[in-house]
Amino acid sequence: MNGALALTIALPLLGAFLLPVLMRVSVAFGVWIGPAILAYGCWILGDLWLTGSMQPFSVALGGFAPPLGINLYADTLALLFALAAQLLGLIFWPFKLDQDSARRQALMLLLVAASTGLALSGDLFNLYVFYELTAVATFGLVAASGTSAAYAATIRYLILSGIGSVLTLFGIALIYGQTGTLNLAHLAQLAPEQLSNELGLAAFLSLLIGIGVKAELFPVNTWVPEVYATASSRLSAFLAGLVSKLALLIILRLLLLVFHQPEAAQVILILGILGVVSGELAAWRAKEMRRMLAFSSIGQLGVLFIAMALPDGQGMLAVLALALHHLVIKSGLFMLADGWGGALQRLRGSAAASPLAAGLFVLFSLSLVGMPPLPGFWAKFTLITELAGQTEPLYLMGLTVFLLATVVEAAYLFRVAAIIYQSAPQERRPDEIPKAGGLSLATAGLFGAGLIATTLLIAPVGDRLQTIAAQAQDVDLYINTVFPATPGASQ
Amino acid sequence: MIPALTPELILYATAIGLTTIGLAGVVLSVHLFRMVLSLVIAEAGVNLMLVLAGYRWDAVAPILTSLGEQPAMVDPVPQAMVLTAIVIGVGVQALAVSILIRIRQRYATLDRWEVAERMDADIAATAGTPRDVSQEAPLGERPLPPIPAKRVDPSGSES
Amino acid sequence: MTTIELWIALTLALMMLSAAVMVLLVKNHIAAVAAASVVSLGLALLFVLMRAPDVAMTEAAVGVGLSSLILALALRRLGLWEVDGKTVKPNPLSLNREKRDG
Amino acid sequence: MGNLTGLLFAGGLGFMLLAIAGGLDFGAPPMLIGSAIQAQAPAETGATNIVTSVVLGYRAIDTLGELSILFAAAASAGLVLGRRHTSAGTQTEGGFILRTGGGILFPLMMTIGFYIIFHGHLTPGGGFQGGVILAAAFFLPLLARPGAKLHHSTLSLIEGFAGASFILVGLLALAEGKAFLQPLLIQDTLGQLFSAGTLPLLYLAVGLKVGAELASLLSRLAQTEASQ
Amino acid sequence: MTLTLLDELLLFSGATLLVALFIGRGLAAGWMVTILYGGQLLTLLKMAALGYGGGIIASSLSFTVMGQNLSWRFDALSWFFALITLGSALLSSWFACGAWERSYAKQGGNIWLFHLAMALNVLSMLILLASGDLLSLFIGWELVSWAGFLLMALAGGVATQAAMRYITYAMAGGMAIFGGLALVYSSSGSLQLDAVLIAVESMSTTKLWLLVILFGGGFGVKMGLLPFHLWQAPAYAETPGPGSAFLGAISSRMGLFAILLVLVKLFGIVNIDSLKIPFTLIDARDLLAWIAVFTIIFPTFTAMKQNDARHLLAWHGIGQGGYMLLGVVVADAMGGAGGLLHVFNHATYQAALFMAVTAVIHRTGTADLNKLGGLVVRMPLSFMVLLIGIIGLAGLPPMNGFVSKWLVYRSLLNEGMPLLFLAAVIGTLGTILSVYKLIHNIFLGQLRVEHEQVKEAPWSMMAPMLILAAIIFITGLFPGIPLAWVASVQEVVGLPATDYTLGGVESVSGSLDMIWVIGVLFAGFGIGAVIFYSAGRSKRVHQLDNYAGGHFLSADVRYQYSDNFYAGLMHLVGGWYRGSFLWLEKSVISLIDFLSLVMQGLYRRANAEFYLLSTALFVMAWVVI
Repeated sequence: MNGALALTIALPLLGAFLLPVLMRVSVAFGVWIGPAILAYGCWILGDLWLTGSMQPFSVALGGFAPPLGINLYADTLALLFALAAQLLGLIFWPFKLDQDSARRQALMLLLVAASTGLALSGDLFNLYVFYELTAVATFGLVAASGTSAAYAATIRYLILSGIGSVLTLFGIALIYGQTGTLNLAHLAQLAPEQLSNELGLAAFLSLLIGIGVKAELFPVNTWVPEVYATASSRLSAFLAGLVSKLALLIILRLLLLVFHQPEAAQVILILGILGVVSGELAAWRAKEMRRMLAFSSIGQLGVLFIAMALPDGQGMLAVLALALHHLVIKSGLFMLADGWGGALQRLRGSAAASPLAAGLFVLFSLSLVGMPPLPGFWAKFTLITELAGQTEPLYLMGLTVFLLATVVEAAYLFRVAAIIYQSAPQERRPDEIPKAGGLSLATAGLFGAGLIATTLLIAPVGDRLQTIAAQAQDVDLYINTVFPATPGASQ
Repeated sequence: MIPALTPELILYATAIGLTTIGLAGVVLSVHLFRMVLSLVIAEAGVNLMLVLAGYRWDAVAPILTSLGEQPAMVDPVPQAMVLTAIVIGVGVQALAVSILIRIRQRYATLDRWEVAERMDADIAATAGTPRDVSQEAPLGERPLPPIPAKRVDPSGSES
Repeated sequence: MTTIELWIALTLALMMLSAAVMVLLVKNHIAAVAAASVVSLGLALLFVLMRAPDVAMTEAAVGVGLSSLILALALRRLGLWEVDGKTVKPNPLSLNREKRDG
Repeated sequence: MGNLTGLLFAGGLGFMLLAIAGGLDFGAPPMLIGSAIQAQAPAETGATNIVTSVVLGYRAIDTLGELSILFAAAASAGLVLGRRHTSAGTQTEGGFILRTGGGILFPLMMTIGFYIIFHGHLTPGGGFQGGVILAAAFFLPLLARPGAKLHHSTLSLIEGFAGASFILVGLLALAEGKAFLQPLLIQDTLGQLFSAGTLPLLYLAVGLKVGAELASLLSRLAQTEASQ
Repeated sequence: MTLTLLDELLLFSGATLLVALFIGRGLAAGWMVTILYGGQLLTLLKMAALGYGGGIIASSLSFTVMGQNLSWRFDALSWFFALITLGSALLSSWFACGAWERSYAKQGGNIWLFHLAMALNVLSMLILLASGDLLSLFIGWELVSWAGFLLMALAGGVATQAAMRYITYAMAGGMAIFGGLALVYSSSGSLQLDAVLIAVESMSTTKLWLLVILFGGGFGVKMGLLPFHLWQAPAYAETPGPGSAFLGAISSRMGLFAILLVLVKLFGIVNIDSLKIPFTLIDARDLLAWIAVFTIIFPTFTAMKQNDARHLLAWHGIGQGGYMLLGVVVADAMGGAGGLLHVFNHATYQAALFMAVTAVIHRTGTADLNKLGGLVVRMPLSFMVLLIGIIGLAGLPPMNGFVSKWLVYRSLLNEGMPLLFLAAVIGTLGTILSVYKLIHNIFLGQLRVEHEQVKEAPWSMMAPMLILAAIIFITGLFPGIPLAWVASVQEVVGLPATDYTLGGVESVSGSLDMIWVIGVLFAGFGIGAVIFYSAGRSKRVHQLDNYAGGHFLSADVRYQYSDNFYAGLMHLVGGWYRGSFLWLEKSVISLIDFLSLVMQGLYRRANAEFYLLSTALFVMAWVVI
């Protein structure tokens, strides 16, 4: 049963390889392959989630026991994000049919497979490979929109990401040179002796900056506004919603398992604070929906980094809650931006044209700024209580910045809401008013419904998140799962 | 003081030197093609670094020549990783140049600042926002370089 | 690693580093691509010294051959295939600012 | 920002990295998993080239990921560069030597490529190196006759099925109740072509995929140039 | 599970919201909602024992989220505020029904949204008032903020802008409270009131200071305390008529409720008194008192400048909040009673005044004080209500405002705070001047030509206004009725309770019996009337029977004193408030704007790779060194 986990990565890859061929044979058949594979992936993961004993397990790929071979590590956290990857892949599936749809769908499958791999893999270099696969698939998908600006944005992203991979590889080289292993569990065993020194710290920082490119870490996130402004909304939603969280998850795992230096947390904290400040402030002046969302996304990721910097994984629950919350909200908002992209001033009167979309926008905004009893409030609450409990002034500064940024965020989000609800200018014809509608509105509605459902079920959801966080925080559990006392029992 | 010319100094210096030169090139280059080239250099340096991480004194290549007693071998794992990394690198590079080709067709330039400016203008035009006036465009409109007719691929607009 | 190997390594290292610097500074794009493939070549040879024949072969095939081919093809398509570098750089540190024809 | 600042920063970074890397124990790596793999690899995978056993056995999923990256890059480049132009009729052909040479070289390179691929588990070389040579072999006619049509559909067929067979071999192991990508049919004898079970098969898939991928990439880069 | 009375109330309120939501578009929806408010009020009255020292009524609604217990309950404090909330909601909603609704809809307003927003406001306020721990307090707080935003933004245009300003302020306040909450949590490990009470005792002075600033500032934003008061007047004034009556009556008092709960009940006035400001003679409590006094003075004089009746009233609302805080901060039996009683009194006359002004707008279509006048002959009942209201507002006998202000003044004198007393009296002076402007410019002077045909306000509007006027007078005559509730509130929040009688207070430090005061007053009126009518030499003249400079004025020339009222006074004091708070607000906004520009530049025009490299260098250098 657990072996089926590998299928969630293998099948999308298989589908991607075969899709161009099959689409040539029969388009009508080909278009269903991708969604079918992803739906099956969802089913596998959902099945594991529901029937599993909630105990983490490890799958050795190729049948080679973990420190030698590569393993997939599936605790509830990893399963959750793997499931999110497949599910969001399904939701944001590029349905559009044209001459490029085979390639685009293949790339999307690759992106989903890579995201799933990022969530599950327990090997450092393997993570790097999936990370690169995510990057390359993203380049292709961004460039697929075919505008000149998209190409320019892609090349900027590509070059930044290239530097990121150079730094990541450098960090991996340092770690391997020092410890001689790449397995995260093995590293976790060795780290207290071998990596709690300058070299370990340097390796971590290289990895942090390298992987941070995707996680929208300040200041290596300058690609974000352009890419989100030029890519299709569905892709932006996937990138901002999921991929950034997965990169963050890797950094979190590294921090938790391998690198325990307080300096590492401090760097993350400082960069996180700068991210919040720069992102939220830049969004304040944004004149255009997607750029505003992109900047706001940078700010939110900064908040996540602040949460992550809490010592000894105390921020795990906050990170998890904030990440999931942001995933839902940003996906929904980008879906709305599908119809409402472009200048904010053009949106005057759109509420009358599409009231549901306007309502969803307000709902998402309210949750984003943390209005109780919406889930965003609880996520923020878990963060600030942890932050206030710290004695170091830097954490309190993080708290202050976070609170002030929320005010700024509320101001610019509701400025947009006010514009939407303004009556349309007289000189505009009704058909000039941007409408949010169709599939993207339905998708946004899906996220909105999820948000409301979570609001109603906040108590059980909160309990579940706490168990997930507790499990993810447990380093010994991780090591014992990957290296069980009786060999082979993990299978 | 001149440090002794030990092998590790030479090799590490080469690896890190290549990486650094590559990174510096990416930062300093104005031409996008050179940025891609610089990335190639940086990747080469990191690959060397990875191989160095598995190098062992007086060892042989990790290939069995005879059964029975084995001589010391260098670590095969980094080599496998470098194999992967090299191929990944070339894939990214190919993608990069194909995007460059398109940019050159559309913007008639590969100067990064000009490309960035054109991109900004493009995004603003698509979104319908007025462009922020920057220091780079102090008075009124600074004319962007026109796309010369001979460079335009007549079929370049097919996608 | 024997002394001879050490010297070879030193030579290769110097060659690679200077080629790498050339990649950035040389005016002509073709020369830059050539310099990049010199770096790859040196790397491949160095890998042989490092007892990594597989990697060396790959680097030789991919880095020296394929990558240079891709870059060269790209140069032709980019219209930067100018064998004699006629463009004059105003400032050596403004790295390869493209001459504008507009 | 001044270029000088950038230069200084880069130099500083290099110095810092060197200072950090100096902490590594050069020439005496810990080789925790390295030596374990050396000890077990011949028995577990049946390959004498231990790098191959790592690439296709212990870290096979990395290789799969790498193939996917190459595929993604090729597909993306295809997306970016769009459809091939077939306006090649006006192009002049390559010189006589190139054409004839191409004719002779093609089978030769194919042979070499496949040889390298199939002996990847025994000697240095393997799918990647062989694949590149295959790609070069495919690309040669294109150089010789710029207007020549590369069979893109064939290429993508090879590409798709090669990649798929890599995964299918892996899934076969899963279907047999083993782990995904576990090597099958390992023989006890070492040093022969079929001693490594499915590994040469995997390398064949890798080689074909890499070859097809790169060939289509190269042709795409070269072909549109022809139309300019 | 049996439903407690509080459950019933909350369910009732929720049902009202649902009715407004689903059948609010139908005919007579307003009446239905109004009746439901009446039902809520009745349910509340069933809990009347709370107002007379009864025990706490808990809600059976409580749950645990992420380790936090949330519970809701009512005590005397909640009950007192809920009474005012529901009373003003009932009367405002009643006022809205019928004629006003029709004309509002005719002008393009969405009456469904209006009732929905009102119901939402009431429900969220009840939830806030019922909060049983700090977390539920914050939840209720935010709900009230956003519900208020909805009501304020309804009218669109200027109103939306005012609402935006409000929500920005409110978010800032909310975040200050949120931060305070986190700090409290870090030292008590729980947000239950009991745990916090214990934790406060062992808190360091610095932390307590920080908390007082955070909570005081956060709650003060809603109260409109200086310097966070700028949002309030425009936001309340631009709300649709009955909405502004409701908001003006109770909304900003939620801030006072929270201050009473957190600063007074949990932290304790004694603890706050012990927070000395270094190098000065004053402490945190004095600081609060002075803030309260300045909140009385500045907005009151700003009110005088207003030319829009609604804005004038809204500015007064800010100023009157100062009296309440001042009374509470003085914290003796009389001051506390005065402050709390003023909440009740203010709600009554503020609602009456806003309604009267809305009635005038309904009939004339304008609230511009320069374009009205002489309406007393056309709308005599509205004039009566407005007159009663401004007497209450100015704090003159025989109306209820006099009682509460008298209590506050008396306590200031008793406690030996003459400077504060003086300042408060200056504030009252401004109040009297500006309410005179209000009544004069609307109702006195000559009737304008365009208002010749104006009729008295319709009865649907008149009835709630008259009820309010009656309450203002009755509670002025028998202040003992609300004082009974106030006394139990004082007990609950830990202030000394006042000794009240039906006619006022009776204690060693001072006594007041309104029955006597009013008796004497009316006796005086009676004597005057007897003299006036027994003389019998009066003559009725027409309003236009005037001379100017020795000439007769023809009937088409009207003589208006109302334009640019108090010009001379404004000239004298104008220099004192050149809008320094406005300047402060603008400078904060432009600072943010500037920083935002810098950050955008950082992202859009910069060399990303350079950032990457420099970051890498810095972190590496940090590692090595």
